[in-house]
Amino acid sequence: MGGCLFSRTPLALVREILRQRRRGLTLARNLMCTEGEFMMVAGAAERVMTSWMSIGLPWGVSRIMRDYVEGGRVAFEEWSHLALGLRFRAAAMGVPFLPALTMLGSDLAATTGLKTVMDPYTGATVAAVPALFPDVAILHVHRADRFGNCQIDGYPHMDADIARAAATVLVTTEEIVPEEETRRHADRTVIPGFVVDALVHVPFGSFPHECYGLYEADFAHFDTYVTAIQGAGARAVEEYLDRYVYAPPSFADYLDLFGGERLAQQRRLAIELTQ
Amino acid sequence: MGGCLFSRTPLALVREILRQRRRGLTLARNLMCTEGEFMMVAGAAERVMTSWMSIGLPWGVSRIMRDYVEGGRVAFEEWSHLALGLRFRAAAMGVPFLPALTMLGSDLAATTGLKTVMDPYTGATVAAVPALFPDVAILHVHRADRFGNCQIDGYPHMDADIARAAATVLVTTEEIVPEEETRRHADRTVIPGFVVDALVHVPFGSFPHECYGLYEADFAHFDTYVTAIQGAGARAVEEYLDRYVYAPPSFADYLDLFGGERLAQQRRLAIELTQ
Amino acid sequence: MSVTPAELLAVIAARELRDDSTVFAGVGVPLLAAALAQQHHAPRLTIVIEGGIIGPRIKPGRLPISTNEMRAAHRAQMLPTITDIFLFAQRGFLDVGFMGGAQIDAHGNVNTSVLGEYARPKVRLPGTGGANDIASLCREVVIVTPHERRRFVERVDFVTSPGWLDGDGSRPRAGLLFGGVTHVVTTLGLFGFDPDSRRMRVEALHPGVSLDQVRENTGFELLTAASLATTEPPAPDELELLRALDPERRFLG
Amino acid sequence: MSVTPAELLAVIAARELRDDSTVFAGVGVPLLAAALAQQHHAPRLTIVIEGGIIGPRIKPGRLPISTNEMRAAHRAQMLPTITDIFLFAQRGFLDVGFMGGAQIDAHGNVNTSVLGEYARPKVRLPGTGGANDIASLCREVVIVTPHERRRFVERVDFVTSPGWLDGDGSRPRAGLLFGGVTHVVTTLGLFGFDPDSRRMRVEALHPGVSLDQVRENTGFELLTAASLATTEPPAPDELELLRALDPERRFLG
Repeated sequence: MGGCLFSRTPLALVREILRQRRRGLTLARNLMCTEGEFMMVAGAAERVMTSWMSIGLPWGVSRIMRDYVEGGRVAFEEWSHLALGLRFRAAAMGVPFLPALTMLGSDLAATTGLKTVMDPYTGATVAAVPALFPDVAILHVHRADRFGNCQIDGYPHMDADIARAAATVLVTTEEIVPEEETRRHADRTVIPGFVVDALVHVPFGSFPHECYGLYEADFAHFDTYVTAIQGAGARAVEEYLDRYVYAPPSFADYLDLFGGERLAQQRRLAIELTQ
Repeated sequence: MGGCLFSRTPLALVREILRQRRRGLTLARNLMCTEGEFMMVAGAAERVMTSWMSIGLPWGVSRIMRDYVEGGRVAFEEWSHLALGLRFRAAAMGVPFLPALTMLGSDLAATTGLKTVMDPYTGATVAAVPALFPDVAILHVHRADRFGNCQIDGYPHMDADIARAAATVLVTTEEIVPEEETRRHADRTVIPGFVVDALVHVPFGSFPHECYGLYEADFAHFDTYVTAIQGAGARAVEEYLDRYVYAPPSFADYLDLFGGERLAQQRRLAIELTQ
Repeated sequence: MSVTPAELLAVIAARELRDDSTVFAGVGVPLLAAALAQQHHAPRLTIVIEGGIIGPRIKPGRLPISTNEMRAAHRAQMLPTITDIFLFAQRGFLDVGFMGGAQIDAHGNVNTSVLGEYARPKVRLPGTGGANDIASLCREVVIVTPHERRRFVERVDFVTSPGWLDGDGSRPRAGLLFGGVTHVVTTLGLFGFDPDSRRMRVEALHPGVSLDQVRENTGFELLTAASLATTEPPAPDELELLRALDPERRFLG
Repeated sequence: MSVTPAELLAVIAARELRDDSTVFAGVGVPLLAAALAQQHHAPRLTIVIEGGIIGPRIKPGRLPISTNEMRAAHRAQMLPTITDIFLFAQRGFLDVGFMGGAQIDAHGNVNTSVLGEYARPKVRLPGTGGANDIASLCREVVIVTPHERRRFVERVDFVTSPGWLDGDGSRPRAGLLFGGVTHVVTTLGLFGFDPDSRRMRVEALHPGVSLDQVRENTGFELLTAASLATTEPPAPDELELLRALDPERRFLG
């Protein structure tokens, strides 16, 4: 899954995965938050592969994550942030592993079954981070053309590596631009069309998470969400899913629950911070 | 050395290296052309590490390269284009080698002493491309700020990896921009200031080679240069160096030898091709 | 207004940073410390943030709550991929890394993964994020944390981020060729590590703090430096600059 | 106007390319062949060029003479680093790779490095460039070359780019998990390789070319396909489109 934490999370695609009542998925994402909680409570995810999961400093440790992992209902496979990034990059490069100097000596090396390899030139021992080839990648980008050439503004996170690593690549985009637009700024393209399997035009496709330069994350929405969980735990998430995922027939209906006023405000905040 | 063939070659820096009469250098560049011939004839380079050297299709095989390599005066260490790129990337990543599936089975594997390594997870054998940490990197970029943050337009070649790989990094730039300009387009920065040791403002710093979007390579100049070599061999290059490298006291004087008319024309051609 | 614990941590941590250097800083007090150092004595300090952000200028009153959001990237100089951010550290470009942690032990190892058994944890914590990488790859690591007995344990339940491991050269032996924890900045004082045993030792106490007080709040045997110093209290200009960064006092308490 | 050897090579090579596929093409005849295929029967063919160029639209009359210049990048869709261009191939995204070569042998190995000994070469050639990588990493390689006896040798002096190596599974045994040379397009005909021995065999002759003529111009024992076909001569529309790409006839002769 592309993006990072509550930045450029492909929430429109997550919503559809939940609506299709998928089961038994392994979720690989470098930093996880609400989308991971949705997947856990909906029973879609049986395993998460990540370096960190909660929402953010102000909201403390995720109670949902704790309940499901401590209760043994979801497996939590922890890799260091770089190691997970290198797992995607190794796959993106088409090699079975990448050498690294991280995770050595820590208990994470044991729990992940990390192996080492000897540099055949110097004899030095380095970590060998195994490639991760996801079955499906879901990504949200700023703009793409009809050939699937994708461009991202601001921090690129790990999306380009994830797209190359995965067998099937599904992308939602804030904007579909004419082919000529891509060609005018070819040095802004980070994912080539021949890597992409499906492309859908979904403005605000990661809301209430953020999209660099276009809308800031809706922190007030997170407050309400977390407060409800502090009261009712997983029940609160189930109610949230009923309201935001299962009830609205279309993504437009989903956005209506936030209201145009809120969307416009988050856009103003993003412009303020990036211009 | 940054750039590729006759694109973004740091010729102002090459010129200065020659003027300082440096000796015994090993030149590592993915594709080499006139700058390599200069270094050979001037006696600056005793070894080239590259995947290809000549000038281009219309000018055939480099007679200078043939004379110096066949005569045993310069060693030609040949790596595949990807392998040389991975040598820089391994160093840029801070690892002693990178696994790859290239160069296997070819005679290049033997002549470079390429070793293989076993993937500790699958047992598969892959090539282990050794990291290359240059003592000095010389690069030419489109724009940089006073902190050394560099931005490149068009094809980035291998410059970003070379900058991270080298111990000392020298950069010339077409334009020095205010810090605010970098910050306004931070997602265009490819080399961070903390990697750069020295920065010099040199417009047309890779002329008569090209700089994407700013000026096309001066092919007519190459014609004259190669024709002279077909007649007089290395002597022709010595005369060229006297005229273009040793005689002009400043780089401005060097550019005057081409004339403002020619520079303006090459700029028009570049704009035609990129806008 | 009296100095809050968070303010004390931020000011003392900021003093660890030199000009013309790079610091890997997480959000909250570490980022405030880095931003303070930039404004106070290190104008050319480059702040690097995990989310893929190099050289941002934090907007006062718009402090980020995560390492990958527009507030963290405000006026940044470069925005590489997250993987590349850590590779800059692996290549040796990151001078100092700031870290916190739920548990810290006598050898500076940090736990942010689990309390109890990893397989069936009593408490599943959020996880390493980039902490393991920062601890493994920065040239120097400084831990910044409140000083509480439950936090300072003889041995962490789980080594998420390697400090000196078991001391006595076990860190380099594990393949970690450089780096290590140099200082621990707490609400009670400044701590370092014995060069041989690599066990934590008291190097300086904050004004008004006693050695006994520190021992009472530490769950393991602390060594003491030959000469025990007292830290300079936060100066008015340091506090003024710091408080201007967080007027809403979201992190300064 | 009669068909030149270069035009024949470009047209026959273009027919090797399917729509909705990707081709790794060097400058000169290979790039002309790819551009022709795009305009003739493969509008969604993505051309990939070594210099870090994906999906360019070559400007007629402004043909590039190198793989890394603005003429090659004209109206490209993406401009990644050169290393990443080859990594797309290593990941399996490149369907066809076009190649030439100074020497080609019975197993489709190509030499562009040296004639004579590598250490003290009789002739030092420019080198592999990306040829070794294309031959190692593309899903399928097509060699496009004039047919001359001095070029077609039993064994190349130096294996710059691996074809089938020594045949009989020696390519996969060397660690090259996929790919290999499928066709050799020459000025005399179309050649393939025996599925077992992986030795070159004649599969089709150009109109008016005899098998003896091919044998005279080949320095090794050629196998012959069960049914020997004759290639379709370049059609008027193919020639028209091709000639429009190189009005100055810099590469079409």
